[in-house]
Parts: sequence; C-alpha cells; structure tokens
Amino acid sequence: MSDAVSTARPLAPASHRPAFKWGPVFDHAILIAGAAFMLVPVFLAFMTSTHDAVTIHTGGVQALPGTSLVDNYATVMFDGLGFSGAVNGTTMMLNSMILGLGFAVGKIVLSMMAAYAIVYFRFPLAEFAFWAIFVTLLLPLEVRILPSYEIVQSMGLINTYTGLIVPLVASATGTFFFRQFFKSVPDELIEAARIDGAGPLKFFRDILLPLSRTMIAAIFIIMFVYGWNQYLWPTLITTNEDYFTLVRGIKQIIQVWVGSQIPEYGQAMALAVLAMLPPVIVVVVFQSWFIKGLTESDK
Amino acid sequence: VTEISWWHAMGGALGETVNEIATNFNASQDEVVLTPVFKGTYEEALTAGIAAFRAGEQPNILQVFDAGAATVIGAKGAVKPVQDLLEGAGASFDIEDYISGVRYFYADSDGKMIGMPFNSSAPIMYYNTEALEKAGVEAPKTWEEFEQIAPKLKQAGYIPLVQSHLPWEFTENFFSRHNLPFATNNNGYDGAEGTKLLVNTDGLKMMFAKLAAWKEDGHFEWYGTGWGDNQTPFEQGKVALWVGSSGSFGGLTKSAAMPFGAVPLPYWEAIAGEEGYQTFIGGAALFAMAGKSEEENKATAKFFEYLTSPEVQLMWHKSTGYVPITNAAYERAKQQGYYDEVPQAEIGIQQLNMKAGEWTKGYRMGFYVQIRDVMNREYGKLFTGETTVDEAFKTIEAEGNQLLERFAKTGS
Amino acid sequence: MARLHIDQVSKIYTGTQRAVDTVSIDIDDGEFLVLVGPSGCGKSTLLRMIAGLEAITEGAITIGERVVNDLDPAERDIAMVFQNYALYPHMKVYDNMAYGLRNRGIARDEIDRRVREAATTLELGPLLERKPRELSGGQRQRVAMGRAIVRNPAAFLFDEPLSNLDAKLRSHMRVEIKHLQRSLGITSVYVTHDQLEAMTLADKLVVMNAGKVEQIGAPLDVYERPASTFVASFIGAPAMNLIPFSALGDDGRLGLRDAAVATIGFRPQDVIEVANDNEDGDGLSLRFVVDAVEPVGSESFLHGKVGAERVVVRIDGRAPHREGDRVGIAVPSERLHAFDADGRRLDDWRAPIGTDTAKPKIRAR
Amino acid sequence: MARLHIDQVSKIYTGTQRAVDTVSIDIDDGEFLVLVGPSGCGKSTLLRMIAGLEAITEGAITIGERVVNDLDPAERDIAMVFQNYALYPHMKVYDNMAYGLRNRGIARDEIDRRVREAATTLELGPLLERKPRELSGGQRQRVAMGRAIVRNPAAFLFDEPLSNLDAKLRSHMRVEIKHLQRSLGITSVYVTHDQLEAMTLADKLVVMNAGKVEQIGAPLDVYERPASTFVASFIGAPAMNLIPFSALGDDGRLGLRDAAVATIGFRPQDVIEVANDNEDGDGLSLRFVVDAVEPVGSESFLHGKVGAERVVVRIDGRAPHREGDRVGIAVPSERLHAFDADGRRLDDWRAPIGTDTAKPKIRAR
Amino acid sequence: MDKVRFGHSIVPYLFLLPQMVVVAVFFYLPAGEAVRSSFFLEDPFGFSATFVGLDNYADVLSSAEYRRVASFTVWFTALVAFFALAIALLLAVKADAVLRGAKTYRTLLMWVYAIAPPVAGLLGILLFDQHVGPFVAIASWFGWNLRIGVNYYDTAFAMIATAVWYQVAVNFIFFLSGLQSIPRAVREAALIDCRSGLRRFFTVTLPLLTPTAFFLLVINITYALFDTFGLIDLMTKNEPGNNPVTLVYKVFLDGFRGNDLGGSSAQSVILMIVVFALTVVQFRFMERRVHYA
Ligand SMILES: Nc1ncnc2c1ncn2[C@@H]1O[C@H](COP(=O)(O)OP(=O)(O)OP(=O)(O)O)[C@@H](O)[C@H]1O
Ligand SMILES: Nc1ncnc2c1ncn2[C@@H]1O[C@H](COP(=O)(O)OP(=O)(O)OP(=O)(O)O)[C@@H](O)[C@H]1O
Ligand SMILES: [Mg+2]
Ligand SMILES: [Mg+2]
Repeated sequence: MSDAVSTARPLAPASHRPAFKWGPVFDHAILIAGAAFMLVPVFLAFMTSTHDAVTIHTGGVQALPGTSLVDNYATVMFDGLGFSGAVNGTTMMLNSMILGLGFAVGKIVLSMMAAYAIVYFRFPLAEFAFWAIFVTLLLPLEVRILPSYEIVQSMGLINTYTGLIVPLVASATGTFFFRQFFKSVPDELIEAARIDGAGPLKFFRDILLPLSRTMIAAIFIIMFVYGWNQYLWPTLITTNEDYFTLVRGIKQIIQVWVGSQIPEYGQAMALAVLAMLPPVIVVVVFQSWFIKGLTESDK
Repeated sequence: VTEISWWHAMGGALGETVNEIATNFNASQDEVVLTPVFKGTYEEALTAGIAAFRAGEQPNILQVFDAGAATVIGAKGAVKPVQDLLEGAGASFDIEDYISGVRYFYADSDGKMIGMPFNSSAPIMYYNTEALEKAGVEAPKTWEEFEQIAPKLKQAGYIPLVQSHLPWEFTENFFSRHNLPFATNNNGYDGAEGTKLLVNTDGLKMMFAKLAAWKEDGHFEWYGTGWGDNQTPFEQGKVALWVGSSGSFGGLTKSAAMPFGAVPLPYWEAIAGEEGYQTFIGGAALFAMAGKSEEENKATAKFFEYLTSPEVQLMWHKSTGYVPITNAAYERAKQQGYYDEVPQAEIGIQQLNMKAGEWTKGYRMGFYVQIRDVMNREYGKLFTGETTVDEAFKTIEAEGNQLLERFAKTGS
Repeated sequence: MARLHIDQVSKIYTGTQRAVDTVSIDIDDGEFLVLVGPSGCGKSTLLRMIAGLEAITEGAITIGERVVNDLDPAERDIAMVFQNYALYPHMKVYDNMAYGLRNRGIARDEIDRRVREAATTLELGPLLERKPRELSGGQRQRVAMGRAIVRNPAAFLFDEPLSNLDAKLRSHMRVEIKHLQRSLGITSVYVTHDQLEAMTLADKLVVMNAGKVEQIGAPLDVYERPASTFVASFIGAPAMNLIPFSALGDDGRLGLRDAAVATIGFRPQDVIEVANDNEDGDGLSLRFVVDAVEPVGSESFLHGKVGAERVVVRIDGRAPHREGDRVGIAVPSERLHAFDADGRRLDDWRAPIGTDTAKPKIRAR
Repeated sequence: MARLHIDQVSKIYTGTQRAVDTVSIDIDDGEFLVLVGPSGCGKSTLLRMIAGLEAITEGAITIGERVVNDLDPAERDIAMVFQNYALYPHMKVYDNMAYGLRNRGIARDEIDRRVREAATTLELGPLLERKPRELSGGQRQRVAMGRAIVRNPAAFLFDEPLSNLDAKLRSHMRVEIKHLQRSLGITSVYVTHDQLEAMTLADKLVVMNAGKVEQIGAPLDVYERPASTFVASFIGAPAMNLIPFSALGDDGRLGLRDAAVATIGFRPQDVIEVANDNEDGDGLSLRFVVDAVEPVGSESFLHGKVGAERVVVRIDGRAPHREGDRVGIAVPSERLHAFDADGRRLDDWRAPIGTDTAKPKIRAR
Repeated sequence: MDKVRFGHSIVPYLFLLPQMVVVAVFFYLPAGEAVRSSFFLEDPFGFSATFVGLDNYADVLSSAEYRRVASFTVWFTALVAFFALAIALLLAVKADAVLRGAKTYRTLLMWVYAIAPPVAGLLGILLFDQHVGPFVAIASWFGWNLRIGVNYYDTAFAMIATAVWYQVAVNFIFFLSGLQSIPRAVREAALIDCRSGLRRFFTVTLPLLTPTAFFLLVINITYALFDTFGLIDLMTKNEPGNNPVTLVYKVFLDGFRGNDLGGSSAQSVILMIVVFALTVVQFRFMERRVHYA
C-alpha cells in the first residue's frame, strides 16, 4: 500500500447503462390523472363560458369553444348589473377584493395578536382565552346568522365594510395556526431579544412579525380565498348595490324563478371564471411561501 | 323627495325588468325615489326582511312568495295592508279591479287585501305540437282525457306527461281546481290555532295514486324536485305534455326544440264536474312593511298605484310572462291583440278568471315552506318506490300538522 | 467591566429538587470563568439566572455593585452568546449586531462605528449585508460574538457557544474567543461540557455536578489536584484511570497506606512501561492486558484491563503492542491521586518523599 | 461479509460538475474503510451511491460478486447508520431494530433472538420498550447501530455516525464501534470529517478532496507520509505547519535542496526548543514568536509566528512561556516533509543521511 | 421545556383584547341568543314568543327525518373526509416522489383550492345534470343510470364527489408540506430496510404523517360538516325534497329558510354539543397516538 494519488485501476472504462424503471411512469400517470380530475371541471367552466345561454341551457356544459367569449366577458365586466347599473364585473371584483383583503388582513392582525398573547405571556387567563377562542371553531356563521345580523345592525354597521368583514373574523382558525407556529419559534430568539433590550412590543414588531412572514402568507391565502368566496353574509348585511360581490353576482344571474326565463348561463360562467382568477393568481404566485409556511409551522 | 326601498328576489332578466320599472317610476315623477335591491332567493329575501324588521331597518316594500305569505300576514303588525296603505294615501282601491284569481290569495279572512300581488302565475299545461300530431290527439282538458290519450302518446315515442312542482301544481292547485278544502279553519284564513291539513283525503290520494300508476305504465315521468330538471326533457322534445307555469313560455320560446302550445291545467271531471275551478296564483306579492313614516307610506302607495297601472302591468306581463293582475291591464292586452300573437300568454289569466268557489281564494298556513319540503320529500319517496300513497299522506299530514301546531304557538 | 458575585444561589423549578444548589462563586473584573460539568448539572440554569432569563429562587447575584435579582435581562448590562447562536434570521448581519444598540437608543453613527469596529475585529466586514442563513457555522458563531461585543457590556455570558461547530472550527474559534476576551478585558462566564475547552479557556474553572459546585480553581490546579473522583474523571482526556484500592491487591506496591484511601487514580500519560518484574522506586506497578490499540499519529492509546478494571495508557509515537499483549506498567508515586470512600481527594495519604509536582519543561524528543 | 469494489465511479448532479470524480477503491472482506475529507468533498455522495440512495452516473459498484448499480437499496444487503440516526420516531426501540428483519420475512422468534442479542451487546436491554424521543443521544446512536447489526449485512455503511454526540460520548462510541466491527468482522465504510476518528478507526484510510481521492493507505502511513499538502494539513491535530520554502529565507538551515521543493512541513510535536543560537545537526531551525499559550494539562500548545507564517508548537507539560516570548525552535531533518508547487509530496528531496523514521517506542518520562 | 415567556403585565391583555371583543360580540352573543331562543317558540318578526322548555329539543330528536339527516351527515362526513384525504395523500405522495415536474404538478393540483364553493357547486350541478351532464353520460356507459335529484343515493354520490373534489386541493397542499417535513434520512433508512414501496408507505411514511393527518382530519370533518353548506344548497337547487342534506343545512332550512327560530336554534345547540364533544374526543384520544417526528 503506498501513497498512491488517486489509484485508478487499469480497467476498461466502466460502461453501465441504467435500467429503465417503470415506477416513475406509474407515478406520472397517477399525477396526470389527478391533475385532470382537478382541472377538467375548471376547463369545462371556461369553455362553457364562451357559449350563449340557450346552448348551455339545452346542451349543458361545453367542451369546445363557442362564439360568445367576448360577448359574455364584456357584458359581465362592463355592463351594469342591478338597479343603479353602477355595478359591473369590475366593481364587483373590487368589492370582492376589499372583502377578501379586509377579511384576510383583519383576521391575521387579530389572530396574530391573540396568539402572541397566549403563547408568549404567562398570565392567569391564557388557558381560558385559548379555549374561549378555540370554541368558535364549533359553530359556523350560517348557523348563527340571524342573531349575528341583529347585533351587527344594532351597532349600525349595516351597509358598511366593517359590518361586512368584522363578524366573519370572529373565528379561531387564524389564532390556531399562529399558535402552532409561535410554539415552533426557537426560545433562544426571545431570550436574545430580551437581552438585547427588546420588550414585548419590540419583540413582536422586530422579531416575531418578520419571522412569521411565510406563515402570514399561508394564512393570508387561506383567508383571502375564504373571504373572497363569502356569499350569504354579504347578501344579508348589505342592501346597497355598491357592495355587490362577484359570488353574489353569479347567484343573481343564475337565479330565475321557475324557468320563466333562461338564466344567462354563459355570463354566469364567465363571471365564475373571473371570480376564480384573483384567488388562483394569489395561490399560484404565493404557493412556495404557502408550502414553506405550512412546512415550517409543522416543525 | 322621499326615498323608499324595495327588496326583491328577482334575479336574471326579471331583475332587469324590475329595475326598469323602478327607473321608469322614478322618471315619471319627482317626489319619490325608489331603490330596488336584489336580496337573493325568495327565502333569503324574506329572512333578510324579517331580520331587518327585528332590527328596525326594514325596507318599505318586501317581496314575499306564496309559501311565505302566512308568516308575514300571520305576524300582526309586521306589514301595513295595501288596502289601508292605498286608502290612507287617498288613492282609490277596489278589490274588484283585480282579476278574480288574485284577489284574496294575499288577503285576510275578512277579504282585506294585505299584500299586493306582483309576479303572479298559474300552473298550466304545455303541449308539444309535434307529439300531439304524431299521436293524432288533442291536448287534454281533463285527466280522464289524459288517461285516454296517454298510451297513444307513449306509442308515438314520447313521455306523455311531466310536471315541475308537485306541491304547487298537483297539491295546492288540486284543491282549488276542484274546489276542495285544503285545510281546516277556512283553509287557515281564520287563524293558525287549530288549523289542520286535509291532505290525507280521498281526492288527493287518488290523484297521486293515479300519478304513481301512470309512472308505472310509462305515462308519467318524474325528474326530481328541481324545476328545470323536469322542464328540460320537454324542451328537448322528448315529452308530450308538461305542466309548468304560465310564466314559462318566454323561456320556452327560446329553448324549446319544437313548436308548442298551452292549455289550462286539467281537472278530474269525476270530482269537479263539467267545469274546473280557478287556480291559486303562484309567485309573490309585495308587502308594505309596517313601522314606516306616513310620508314614506304615501310614497309606497304612490308606487303601488304606479305598479298597478295598466301600462306597467302590461309591460310586466309582456316582458316576463307573469299575468297582469288587474282587469284593466288584461283588457288592454286583449285590445292590443297581444294574445293573437302569443296565445299561450293568455292561458294563465283565463285560468285565474275561471269559476271561483269557496276554496279557491287561497290558503294560509304557517311554516308552509317546511310543509312543502315535507311534501316534496314524501313525493320523492313515492316516485322512487320507497313509500306508498297511504303512507306518504299519513306522514305529510302528521308532520304538517305538527308544524302548524308549532307555528300556532309562535303567535300567542 | 465588573465583578460578578454569586451568593448562595439556588434554583428550584418544581417540587423541591434543586437544579442549582446553593452555589457561590466570585468572578473578578476581566476574569474568564468557565462552568463545566456533565449534561443536566445546572450550568445553563446558573448562567440563565445571571442573564435574568430565569428567576432566582434563593440567594443573590451581584453584577458590579448592583444586586440584579429583580432586574430585567436588558437592564443587567450583560451580553450572551447562545449555543445555536440565536441570530435573528430575518436581519442582516449588520442589523443583528446593531439591534441591541438601537434598542438602547444609541446614536446612529455611534452604532455604525461600533458595528464596523467589531466586524473588523471578527473579520466579518464582507458579510455585513448577508442574512444568517447565507453564512457558514463558523461565520454565524462570529456574528453571535459580534452581537455581544458591540454592546460593550459589563459581562459576557456564553452557553456552549462552540458545540455546534465541527472539531476543526471549534479549536480555531476557541483561540479566537480567548484572544478577544483578553483584548477586551470583559468579565466572562462560559458554559461548556467539553473539558478541553474548559481547560484552555478558563482563568478560573468551576466544575459542577448535580447542581453543586465540585471544585473551583485555576484549570491546571484542577487538572493536577482534582478535588474528587468526579472532577478527576471529568477533567483530562482520556479520563484519569480510577481503581478501587481494594482491587489493587498484591499487584500494587505502595509505600504507605492511609485507612481512608478508597480509590487510587492516575492519568494515562503518567504511566511508564516497565519490564514485567521491575520493582524499583515507590509507586504503583501493575500488570496490564491490552484490549485495543488506538494509534493517533503522534501518540497511541492502549485500552485494556488491570484485573477487572478498565485502564487506558498513553504511549508516545506508534505502539508496537497488539491485542492480548500483557505489559508491566508503573506509575511514579508522586503521580498518583488518592480519594476517600466519598470520592473526596486525600492529600496527605502518604509521607512526603519529595514533592516535585510537574515542573514545566520542554522535553527534547 | 463481502468485498466491495468501487470502479471508476463518478457522480454528476447537474451540469458537468462531478461531486464524485472517477473514484476507484477496493475494500477487502472485513476491512474497515474510512472516508475522510472536508465538508462537501463528496464523501456522503460516494457512500450513498454504495447504499443505492443515489444513482451512479458512471462506473460500477460491486458488492460481493454482484454489480449493484441497478439494485434497490433494500436488495444490496447493506446496513447504514446515519448522522442523525434516522430512527423511526413512531416505533419502539425493539421495532426499530426488528423492522428491517420483518420486511425480509424472517421468522418471529429468529427476529426476537437477534434483536435481544444485539440489545445485550449494545446494553440496550432495558430500553427496548422506549420510543426514540425518550432516549439520550448516545442511546439513540446505539439503537442505530443495533438496527444495522441485527441485519447481519454484507456491509455496514456509516455516515458521520458520531458527529451529533458530545466529545466524551464520541470517544467512547468510537471504541465501541471499532470493537463491534472487529468482532462481527463485517466490511465497513465509514464517513467522517473528524481526522481523529479517521485515524483511530480505519484499517484503510481514504482522504478525499473535491470529489477525488487524494490518498489511500493505512492511517499511520497517511499520517507519516502525507501524499499532499492537503492531506498533511488535514490529518493530524493540530495540523502540520506548512511554510513556503521561500519564506524560510536565511532562517532555515537545510542541508540539501531540490529545486522542486515549494513547501516545507512539520508537525507541532516534532519541534524541539533550542537555545536561540543553536545550530547543531541538520534540519530546520527557526525563530518563533509566541502569540498565545494553550495549556491542556498534559501538554501545551504555543501558537505563534515564524516571520509572517502562523506556526503551532506542542510542548509537554506546562509551558513557562508567555505571549511575546521569542523562542528558538528546531525540527530534525528526518521529521520534515517537502511538497512541490502542486502540493505533491517529494520523497527524495534530500540525500538520505539515515532514515530512522519514527521508531515506535514508549518513552520514559 | 416550557416556552420562555414574558412576565405578566397589561400587555397580553391588550393583545388579546381585539380578538376577544370580536369573538364575544360576534360569536358568544349570537351563540347565547341561539341557546336562549332554543327554549322558545317565537314569531319570526319578534312580536311574541312562547316559552316551551325543552319542547323544541324533544320535537327535533323525536323526528324521524332529523335522525335520517343525522345519519346521512355521519356517512357524508366520514366518506368525504376519507376520500378527500386518501386521494390527496396519494397525489401528494406521488408529487413528492417524482423528480421531474414536481412543481408543475403542485401548481396544477393546488389551485382548485381557490374556487368559490358556489362555483364548485355550479360546476357540480352542470356536470351531474340528469339530461345533459357529461358524468351522467359516462356513468351510463357503465350501465349506471345516474339520476341526481331523483335517487337519494345518486344525489349523495354526486355531493360527495363534488365535496371531495373541492377539498382534495387543500389536503394535497398540507400533505405535501407534511411529507416534506419528514426527515429525509428516515425515509432513506426505510428504503434500505424495506423493499416494498407500499409497505414502506404504510409502516413509515404514514405513521410519520399522522400529525398532519390528524390536523387535516379535524379540518376535513369541519369542512364536511359546515363548509359543504353552499355546495349542498346549490346541488339540491334550494329544494331538498327527498335528497340528502346535512345537519347544518337542515338548521339553515328550518331557521333561515323556514323561519322556525326555536326549532333551528335547538338544532344549532345540539350541533354545538356534538361538535364540542367530537373535538374533545379528538384532542384527548387521537392526539395522544400521534407521532411527532
Ligand atoms: N424549565 C425547566 N423546568 C424544569 N426543569 C428544568 C428546566 N430547565 C432545566 N431543568 C432541569 O434542571 C436541570 C439542570 O438543567 P440545565 O439546563 O441547567 O443543565 P445543563 O448543565 O445546562 O445541561 P446541558 O449540558 O445538557 O445543557 C436538569 O435536570 C433539567 O432537567
Ligand atoms: N442532491 C444534490 N444535488 C446537487 N448537488 C449535491 C446534492 N447533494 C450533494 N451535492 C453536492 O455534491 C458535493 C458533495 O456533497 P457531499 O454531501 O457528498 O459532501 P460530504 O463530503 O458528505 O460533505 P459533509 O461533510 O458536509 O457531509 C457538494 O458540493 C454538494 O453541494
Ligand atoms: Mg445547557
Ligand atoms: Mg456528508
């Protein structure tokens, strides 16, 4: 045995072709099937939205493009809907956006603060507060909608964005997520921060908030989609057409009493496709953060 | 100017017509500004109205559908009767101005009109002209006739009969078409206390036993509770006879694959005799909510006046297919020769103007939405063979009466 | 820059068990104190009480002239370096270092000056704009140091700051830390369970066991005169061989006896190989059976047994031995350590024949 | 139990960069091979190719008589111990060990026998019912070992199995692993970047750098005759001092010269202190300025400079030196290593005066 | 070790306050109102109310229809949760396994998440339409006369399929991130210990995914119970008839649609109690068996 520098044995260069594996092919087949399962309905929705109402009414969903694409989309985007004629697809989208954003932001702010208090402070009511908030997971708004309406009304919040958004915020999902996440933040950071002279507020602002960015992104997506998709509450709580949202617009187009008219299916589908867009964009754009936020919170 | 609001449940093209009426009204004068608001389905609109009323935020006008009428009328003090409203505003009101079938449906037991009928329709029978020709038959006037022609229609390759709303078309209107009592307490008009359904009775049971038998024979088909699910096969030309709404023809003109016509809802000669009675109206009425200022009530009355004017009624009738509610409007349509162009459009009105009887003015039952749900459920079970006619009506009667009883307690 | 005074401090987490048990330590201004001991002995707990991250159950801690028991960590004028650095992951290196200063309301240009100065000292200059995740382990460690330095505190606290580094980097950073502390002259308390770190860094070494102080002293004093079997086995690598006195039997030939002696100890490098039957001089001579040979380059370790007791012997250079060899070994009397039944050091267990303890010398090969 | 044959194996992850570059190694039956090298040099990649966890880009690997390139990991009859143990967190210790056997359809009582046997060997008996999270680091390590042992595979693969343990436990487990491997006689490949582990464990040592093999040989051969400056600086702690030949200037007094010599190296422990003006014997003599003194108990390290070059010197016992001292040092000629400009070892760079390379001896103090 | 915490001062209360206020006003007040009104029979307009004690509860619990809805809810919830989890898990495992195109698949599979439930329901009814629905056509190739709205079980099938379709995306996202947080070395150890991929999955991957799976189970049960509301509303076309509905939908039917405040409040309270019990059970018994990696 000697100090051979790189002992290359005098052999013919090893030529070995890797064997073909069926496993990955099978995996891809399943994934493609899954993707089709998820996407075909959406594809059909889009194709259907390019047809006129009668075709859809008599022929159902359409797999091939029709001729009414521009018509349908232009109508829903720019033609006035409702009495004032002031609401069209664009303004409804704006309202949906306000609802989605307001809800997501409100939820994140409130639940993050609450979770911070619960996780990072030792105080007599912490446990109680957690359960008091957690219990709100148990009863969806639909089930307590009438009393909720009365309370919102008695506070004079009918036809306001506040009345639209705040009652939806009264549930624990966000708090729950943030609590899990905060528990996974290393203790040393808060210790280092305390030694660095950061009090509770500074720690929250300077350390925890920036650290939670991916988690915030994940929750933002979840909440934005949720808020964007609300229907029943906005219908009940607003009487002013200025507050129409896309989802409500869709419902209004489809809803026709006992078939005396054919619903504008094409327009409804066009609106539905439009209604999908912003959340889809949000999800697709933020998906890496989303996954990362969830992965980190699992640790 | 006085601002008033109107919550309605008219989506789609109907909603647009509503908006048009409101716009026209606002343009026609400068004292009142009316704002219509779409509030979702009938149920959603009613609940929104109730919630708003409890909160003191109710609209001036609320559209309430047939099945919800008892809830609104039963709650004394929730609404201002139109009759009082109009009279209070100094407008003339004569119930006889309204066509016969719509007069008392939204009235109280004394015959005072509480809600203003708005979008009214009647169940009528549409026929596929090609199918009848092919089978060499005429559209039936009575169910007995139907039994005669059904095998021929079937032979011609058609499903002879389909309907779209069993509780409305074949239950409620069964009672009015044959002038039979639907419930005790004067069909419920005399108060909620003690009102009982009379559905578990021979006539109605016979009707459904027949339907079940026809279905067995392939003379009748049922596609579920959904209205459209039953209408579609007719539009596709697979069905010979379809019981729909008098308001359906507008849509049918666009979607039906074949020429079609309409006749009044058939009746059993064996029960009604030579001639059938008029039917209940379907659809909804406008109620003036209580608790509004005198000034706003005046404004509301003003709008109601406008709404019942022949021009507006005619416009509504033509563009939506709902019947005009005043005789004047009806006359005007006839004068204009509208029914020569569109003969089907007249069937509904004719039917509402048929002979009236003791039991044809309407019914008033609380929690009626749930009672309809029970009917729909039991009929569904019946046509899928999960239950029998006897069982089904026993259940409807029992559960319906329990609901009525519960409703009676809410009022005391 | 301050003295630190720990006065009968105890910590009880729950129940009556003391994680730290009436510990008293004085640390002089500028002194480098190392707390060493096995896992769970209470080192971190004590350090965290000094830092203010843990409430003091009993006793008092004084930094400078102030009793700090009730002060917030930030008010104690200390800086701490954590095992996993605890850098703020979202802040650049610069901001990590500046954060503590900003919170103290120091002027911007003063902060800038201090951070850049520390960065120069620690050779972090080019890294100031990076995020912690873009740094290697050693670099992160230096940032953590930097964060402590810029504060110019009364005392540094270190909790196993090197244990996440690999061996090579560890020995390098060890030298750096010592160097820095010297040049800054800041009183430091350093926790480790690595005895090599403890030995090389400490001005004063505290060996802890189960919440109690076992020995306080200069590192070499502790090494040469361990106060207990626990310290003896903990300080020095490989560990001191400890043999029950009774097990020596007739194999050991010791001049004098003391009834209290229960254990005899000697370090692997104090052993000399002797011809099997050599009996000259006072001291211990034993028969040793080789189990395993570990050549490490410049020296070798023989693992084996004396009777039933495991013993390690160090040999310079390459060992010619192989498994199963029987070797005679001897330990000079003055290199032996004796402990009583409680494991406490006995000092006068034999008549003094000539106390030539370890004269430092450079030995020629 | 089998031979392992690695034949011109390369790994390309992406592009053309070779993480492992045409490596060929033969490992005899029962041999303990250690792969050592700095972080990122491709050790793990090579090991994982042997295990089947990474596809082989070029070349072939043979275990026993079979080329395993296309075999699943489970079919290769190897067992692997991971750095962080990779225990199944949801299984008890017993099941962790039994899992691989169950999947191979071995009879229940045979599994039970083997697991209990391994548990006895590794002193895991009382822990069999625990979950991994209820174990200390050292215990987890032993479970990971147990999982490998019960399988009785053709080869053991270790990827830095000790790097998560503290120093003390590490040295203890080192001896255990060596012992076990010896008694089981199973061919092993062991990856580490700790040179001490590499030296003490290996039958055959492979030093890797940047995907290539730098040197293969017995550990002491590698230590004494490093094939390159890379190996020289990597093996041995503290590292060999390497000084550019040019920097020696008039300070170095070397008998013979070879034009190719670019770097001269010597280990810290090969240095002897000399009177400042001593010039006897051949070899190197230099002036050394002390920077820092590290006493470690049985020896001390002097850190300092020769000219501008950093040099470390080891001294037995306690060093009397202090910072700033100037010391004359010398290295005997036969203890010097020379390397050419490419860093490759030069063997005949001076006339042989007497080649008494490191006779192993036990030196009396 | 316990989380290091700040001492107790006014600060935590300030942080907690906004959420507590919102929760108290918009959750506890209405929920309390629901409890109160469950003891009354009340005229919807609020003119009069009769105290009826536990009558509403008795009426609800003695109703055969309510029991039928309850048992459907149990089945529906179980099946939706099961299939939504199983399909998502399969897809996540595969997406995690493939090297090529993983990100594309991820994108394709997760964006359905963004679709509004009413839109999903709308697609559902069109696809399952009795006369023109493509799925009905496909089913008829297999000799299955799929009649949504007519046949109770067919409708249930369509509801479950649509609900599953909608929920798969969320589950997929969570499972994928769960898989990615399983230590790689553990999976590799299993690769060496076990040849069969399937067995490996069930003995190692799945147990290690249990924290995620547990969390998702809670989410999915909640989803199936509550969030399928809009979907059911659309698929039954607002006229449930003989079609299956869930308990929450029934609360809505009776309360919101039928204005039976007392009856639907009683149902809400029953639902609250059941869900609360369920949650306690989930936390008590299941979390204990969960393996945290
Ligand atoms: N927050 C706590 N609650 C209860 N017991 C604790 C807590 N922190 C530490 N302990 C216990 O106190 C004792 C001392 O712990 P400490 O962390 O000080 O040990 P250590 O010497 O730093 O050990 P290591 O070398 O492992 O870091 C241990 O028995 C530990 O279990
Ligand atoms: N999956 C991968 N994809 C791309 N490059 C990789 C991958 N794994 C490793 N590498 C690269 O291959 C080289 C060798 O990595 P390897 O993990 O084998 O090093 P190592 O010697 O084991 O280092 P360490 O001591 O840090 O574990 C490194 O440059 C690394 O960045
Ligand atoms: Mg510690
Ligand atoms: Mg590696």
